[in-house]
Amino acid sequence: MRTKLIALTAAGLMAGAPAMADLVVPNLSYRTGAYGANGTQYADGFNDYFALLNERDGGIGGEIVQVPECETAYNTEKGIECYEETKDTGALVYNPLSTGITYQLIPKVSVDKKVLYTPGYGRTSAKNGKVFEWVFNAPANYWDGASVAIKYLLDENGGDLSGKKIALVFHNSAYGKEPIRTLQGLAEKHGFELSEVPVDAPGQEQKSQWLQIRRDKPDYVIMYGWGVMNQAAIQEAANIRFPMENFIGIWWSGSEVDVLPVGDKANGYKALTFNGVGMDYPIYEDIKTYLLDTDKASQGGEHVGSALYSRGMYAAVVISEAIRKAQELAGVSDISPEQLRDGFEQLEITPERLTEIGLPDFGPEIRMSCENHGGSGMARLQQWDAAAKQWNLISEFTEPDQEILAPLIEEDSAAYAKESGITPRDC
Amino acid sequence: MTQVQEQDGYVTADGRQIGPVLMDLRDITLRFGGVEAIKKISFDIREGEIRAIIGPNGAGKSSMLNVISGFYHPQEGEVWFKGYRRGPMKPYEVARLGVARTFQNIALFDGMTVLDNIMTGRLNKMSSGILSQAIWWGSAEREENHNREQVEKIIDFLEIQNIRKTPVGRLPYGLKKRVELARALAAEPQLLLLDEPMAGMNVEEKEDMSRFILDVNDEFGTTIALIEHDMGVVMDLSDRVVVMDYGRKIGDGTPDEVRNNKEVIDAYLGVAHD
Amino acid sequence: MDQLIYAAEVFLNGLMTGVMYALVALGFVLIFKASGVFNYAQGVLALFAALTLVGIQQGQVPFAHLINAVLGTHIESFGWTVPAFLAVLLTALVMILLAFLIEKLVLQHLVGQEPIILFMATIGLAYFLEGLGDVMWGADIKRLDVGLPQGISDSIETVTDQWFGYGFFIDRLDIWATAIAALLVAALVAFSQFTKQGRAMRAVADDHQAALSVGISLRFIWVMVWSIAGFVALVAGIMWGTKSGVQFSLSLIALKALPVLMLGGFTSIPGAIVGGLIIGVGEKLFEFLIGPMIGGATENWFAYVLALIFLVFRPQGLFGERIIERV
Amino acid sequence: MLYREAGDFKTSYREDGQTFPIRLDRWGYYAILVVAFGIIPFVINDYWASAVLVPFLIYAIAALGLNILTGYGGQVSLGTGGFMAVGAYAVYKLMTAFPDVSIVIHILLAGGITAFVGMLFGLPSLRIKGFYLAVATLAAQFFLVWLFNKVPWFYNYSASGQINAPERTVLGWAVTGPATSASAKYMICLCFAFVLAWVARNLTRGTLGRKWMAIRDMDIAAEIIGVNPLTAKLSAFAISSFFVGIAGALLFSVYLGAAEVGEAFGINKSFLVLFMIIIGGLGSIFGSFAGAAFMVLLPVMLKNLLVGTMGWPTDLAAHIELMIVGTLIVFFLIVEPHGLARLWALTKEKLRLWPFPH
Repeated sequence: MRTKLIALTAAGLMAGAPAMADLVVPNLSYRTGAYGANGTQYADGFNDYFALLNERDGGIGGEIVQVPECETAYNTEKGIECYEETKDTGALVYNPLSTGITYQLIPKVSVDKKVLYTPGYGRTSAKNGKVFEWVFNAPANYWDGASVAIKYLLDENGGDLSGKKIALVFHNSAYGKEPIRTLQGLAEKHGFELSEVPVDAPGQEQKSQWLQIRRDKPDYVIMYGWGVMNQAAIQEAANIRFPMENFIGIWWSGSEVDVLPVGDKANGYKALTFNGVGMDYPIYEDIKTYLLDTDKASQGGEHVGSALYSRGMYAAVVISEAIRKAQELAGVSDISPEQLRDGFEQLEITPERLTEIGLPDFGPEIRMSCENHGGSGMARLQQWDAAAKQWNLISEFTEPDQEILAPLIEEDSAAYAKESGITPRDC
Repeated sequence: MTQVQEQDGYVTADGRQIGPVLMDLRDITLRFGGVEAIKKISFDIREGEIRAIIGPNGAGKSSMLNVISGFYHPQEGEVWFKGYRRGPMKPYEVARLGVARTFQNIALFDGMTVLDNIMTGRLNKMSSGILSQAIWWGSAEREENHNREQVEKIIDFLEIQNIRKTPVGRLPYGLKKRVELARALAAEPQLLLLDEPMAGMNVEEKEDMSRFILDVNDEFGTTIALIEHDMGVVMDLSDRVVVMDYGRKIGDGTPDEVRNNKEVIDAYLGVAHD
Repeated sequence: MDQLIYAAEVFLNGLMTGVMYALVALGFVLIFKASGVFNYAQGVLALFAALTLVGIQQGQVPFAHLINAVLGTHIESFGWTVPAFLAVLLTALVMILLAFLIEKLVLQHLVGQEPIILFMATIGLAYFLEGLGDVMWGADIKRLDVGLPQGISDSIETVTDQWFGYGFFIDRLDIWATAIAALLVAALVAFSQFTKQGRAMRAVADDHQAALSVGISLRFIWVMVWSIAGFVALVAGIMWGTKSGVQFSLSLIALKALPVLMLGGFTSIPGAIVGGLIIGVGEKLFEFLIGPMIGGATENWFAYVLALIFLVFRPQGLFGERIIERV
Repeated sequence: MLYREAGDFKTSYREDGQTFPIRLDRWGYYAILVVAFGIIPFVINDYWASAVLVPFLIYAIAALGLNILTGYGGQVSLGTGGFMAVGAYAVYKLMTAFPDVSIVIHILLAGGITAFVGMLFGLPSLRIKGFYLAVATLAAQFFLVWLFNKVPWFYNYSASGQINAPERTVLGWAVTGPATSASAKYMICLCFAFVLAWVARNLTRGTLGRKWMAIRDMDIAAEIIGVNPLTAKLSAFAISSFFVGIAGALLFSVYLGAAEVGEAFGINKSFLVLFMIIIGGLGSIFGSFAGAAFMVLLPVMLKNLLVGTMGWPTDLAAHIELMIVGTLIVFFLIVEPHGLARLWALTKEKLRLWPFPH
């Protein structure tokens, strides 16, 4: 009797979410665990933009967008559970904000026919749409970031980096190791000397690494970090008086939570970004009217305008634009994942369109195609103003060095195609 | 002490034939740091006899037993077993030569049932490999059942049938002592070492235990060396007695001889606490 | 020659890092010594203490998120800030309350259980506290500032520069941490030597049964020890929180303390200190000398391997007595 | 009086030694097997496979392995995650190096390789005991993770260090790779779990199991009655690691499909499996399954309850979930420190007497 009761209760508890009729864009977020502080802000931005579309415009093309949220805690197994839980509810596209989960999902989405959109993270070579039919990573990827950072340094040094020393401080994981090959290629091309400084997760103790940097005196430090590693690194850099303006983080090392714990000494720290930051965009008037004032903002709207909030919102913008494109192409408003993929492949986001949305100059121009799933790869730099506690954009969108990147992407995607038995399609 | 080389034996008062020397300890000295627990002690144990080691607390009796079972390695002296000199062996190697023992503070495996505990006594009789054990059907199961039969004989012998499947941790003290004896017997040892087999028992339990010890000696022909405080029991049970005090041997002989030994009376019986 | 000077710098910094490890290990030792509990929750205690400290300091409303979610309100903060010193005191009170609750709700019901069961219970406690900390104070990364200085010490840099032609880097926070740790240990020793409660604590550590029989209340001792461990966790939380912000990862510093415990022994306070120093210096020097040859990032495992090798040759640990096995 | 053993007589030692001496238990066991092999494969969907059953079975294998070492052998290990990584990387290297050989053989070989590595890291157990050993096994955990992250040969020099499981089939059914059906995933894990549970049962009821338990309960006495501690401890490490390695291989190849060592096989995994065996019951085959079920199911159920049914914000739900899991762990330990297996046994004992308690 008791076991039966338990079994019944269990059955009730185990039931997945019911199928939904609207456009479903699950938000595989993480608000707990080691990276929860970062994940929270991103998820809020992602939720809020769709909420705004629903409140203001009645959804996209008349269809309400459902954003069921599922907590992954940055854990690959929970990520899979979330994916399986939501995939039969009519989900169109996934954005898990985790390179690890992305790697799990890449093979799955090609079978389940779901779109995987991984802006600025995930598998870099997914840019090659011939091999990765269902994965998109516009506007920029890890390798683009490395290249743009070097380009910026080239500009600062009058186009010549020869003889300079650049140290790469990286999260000793799949994610952190991504830029190494790119930077090695660029080092060869531009004649700078690259040193690699790994930091094991979680990375709250980095004394050895920064003592080494202090001894070696590199001219610049580039960082690929996430979570507590960012704060610890910026703190240690400040401790050894490394000039902050020569310290550049990837976009995942460039949010408020990374610099705020360090206080004033973080002033001048730079980070890449592919989206705008701050509240100086017309869209925030709408967000205030429709979400903040009516108490509909995700988690009370605590993080509106932050770097990661903006990035989450930007991901939502790109997805919603792809949905619009797909609706336009298919002629129906209730699109399928296949149609969304076509929408992504023909997606164009022009500066004019961004202005229309209320986000002028918020992101680079995106033009995707069947073979190019990664857009232009353009990114820009932002700098931290500790007194005003805000990021300021300090450069224009810059193109990465495709001469170095294109062969690397070709090579890596070919390796994946061979390993997984995929025949690259014709485009 | 040269008679240890003799291959003959003797006949006990109750008419049992005692065989040649089974274990011979020669000039054993054992130290812990600076403390000498055993000082140049020699004695022998003959096949089929019941040999007792007595002495006041701290005399070094348990240490002596630990030397015999290979748990302590004496710094000086020689241990001869079955006519061969024993090198510095590990305790489990000594066990394989046919030495089994019980412990002063019961050392049963509390997490296992009585049956399993006794079965551990037969570990050295079982030889099936990991693979055949993993598959179980066939040789491993046959071996298990064969050994189970042997163990059941011991269980019958010691009259503990009804607690077979009981976890040892739940048993009362007296039964635990009996199970420990069963485990030692399961190994079919040539030499059985009993460390205070009757400590803490009441009179009936002591009588039972004495009966079992005599029966073991009688039925299986097992040589027994035991430590015991209860002088009455020792004198009744044993054929020959070694008396120790402060790590030295102060007496060796039949119970009667020992009883009349002046040094023993002074050192031990004079301060008897039982 | 340069290598030697660098190595000296690494050595000094290793010592300082070792102090930080020892601070965490100290909490483990206190609890293990007095109650035989291997307290897995020690790291989470440090996180919880730091979260509470920041929360009190900034006048956060506890459980604001929960209240807002349930009642639909918008409370965030009381709108005041509490001076650092007072906040530390209040946090210490919270830790004492927590110790009381832990004893009352968990330990009391597990008296006499096997060590692994008690260990497991502290894991449950760790889960609970991690969730509670987040629900109470929010999961954001918070800045902890109680006025401790941070950054390179100029005087040491200047002096060493004059001596060796290379200015050493010593973090001022580390110097403070060392001083505070020394003070803490001195206070602990004084407490256990010169107060009645301290003597009772040592008696319990020596022999539970005997202590009970002379009329020492085990429950009181446990509450006291957990309170002290909570306070040590608070100090560790302040140090580590100042270093890299208060956030979930703070609880992972417990992993850095475990090799220290292996080396120094679970029951020895001097062991925790010396073990911490050895581990700190060992892992930093290894990373400096050998790390570059094998790709770096060795610190996570090297501390454990060092402790492991040490234990294989000396199973009783640094300050343990030689083990004589008996049957 | 539905559940009873009266009248259930045994006439041979063979019968007495069987796994389920009570008839009703035996029937229950067969019923579970029929459902597991005969019904579930036909009704399972992706969600149930990926969120519940496949992880449950894989963790049950890992828990069986750790239970052999910790529950039977008495050696506490926190290196499970590292040993699972050995299994995962071994199967990955084998799969990619010998694509024509059956995956089943690869998985078994991966187990064998892990057994060897486990034995190597088990050597210190001869000198170090208790919690010291537990902490020492963390050295294995951290070192192995570092090694697989650092040496590119292990991940076939891929750019990011991730490993991906290519498609492999068993009897024509894909069991790894993206095209694997839910029932194929479930079935291969079930087969491994079933066979390994049976092997674990056989090993623990025979000579080897008694040696392990003897060492666990009193190592000195065990040595004196003739157990060689070296072979007993090392065999426990080897066989435990064999199980754990297979679990790691399955976790990577069948369940995750792609893995990165630091994340998939980190220290959390070691703790998770340890929780499972303590919650389930040390030294119990059933306990390994019960503990795995508890730790896999509870979070999923709580999440579905709090987020799905009650509509709480996900972060609040996740935090409360942590608190509930923590509370339940403490609660269970207070109610029954010897785990779910003991709780189950006690329930049965009560049932046996029901409705006459005396």
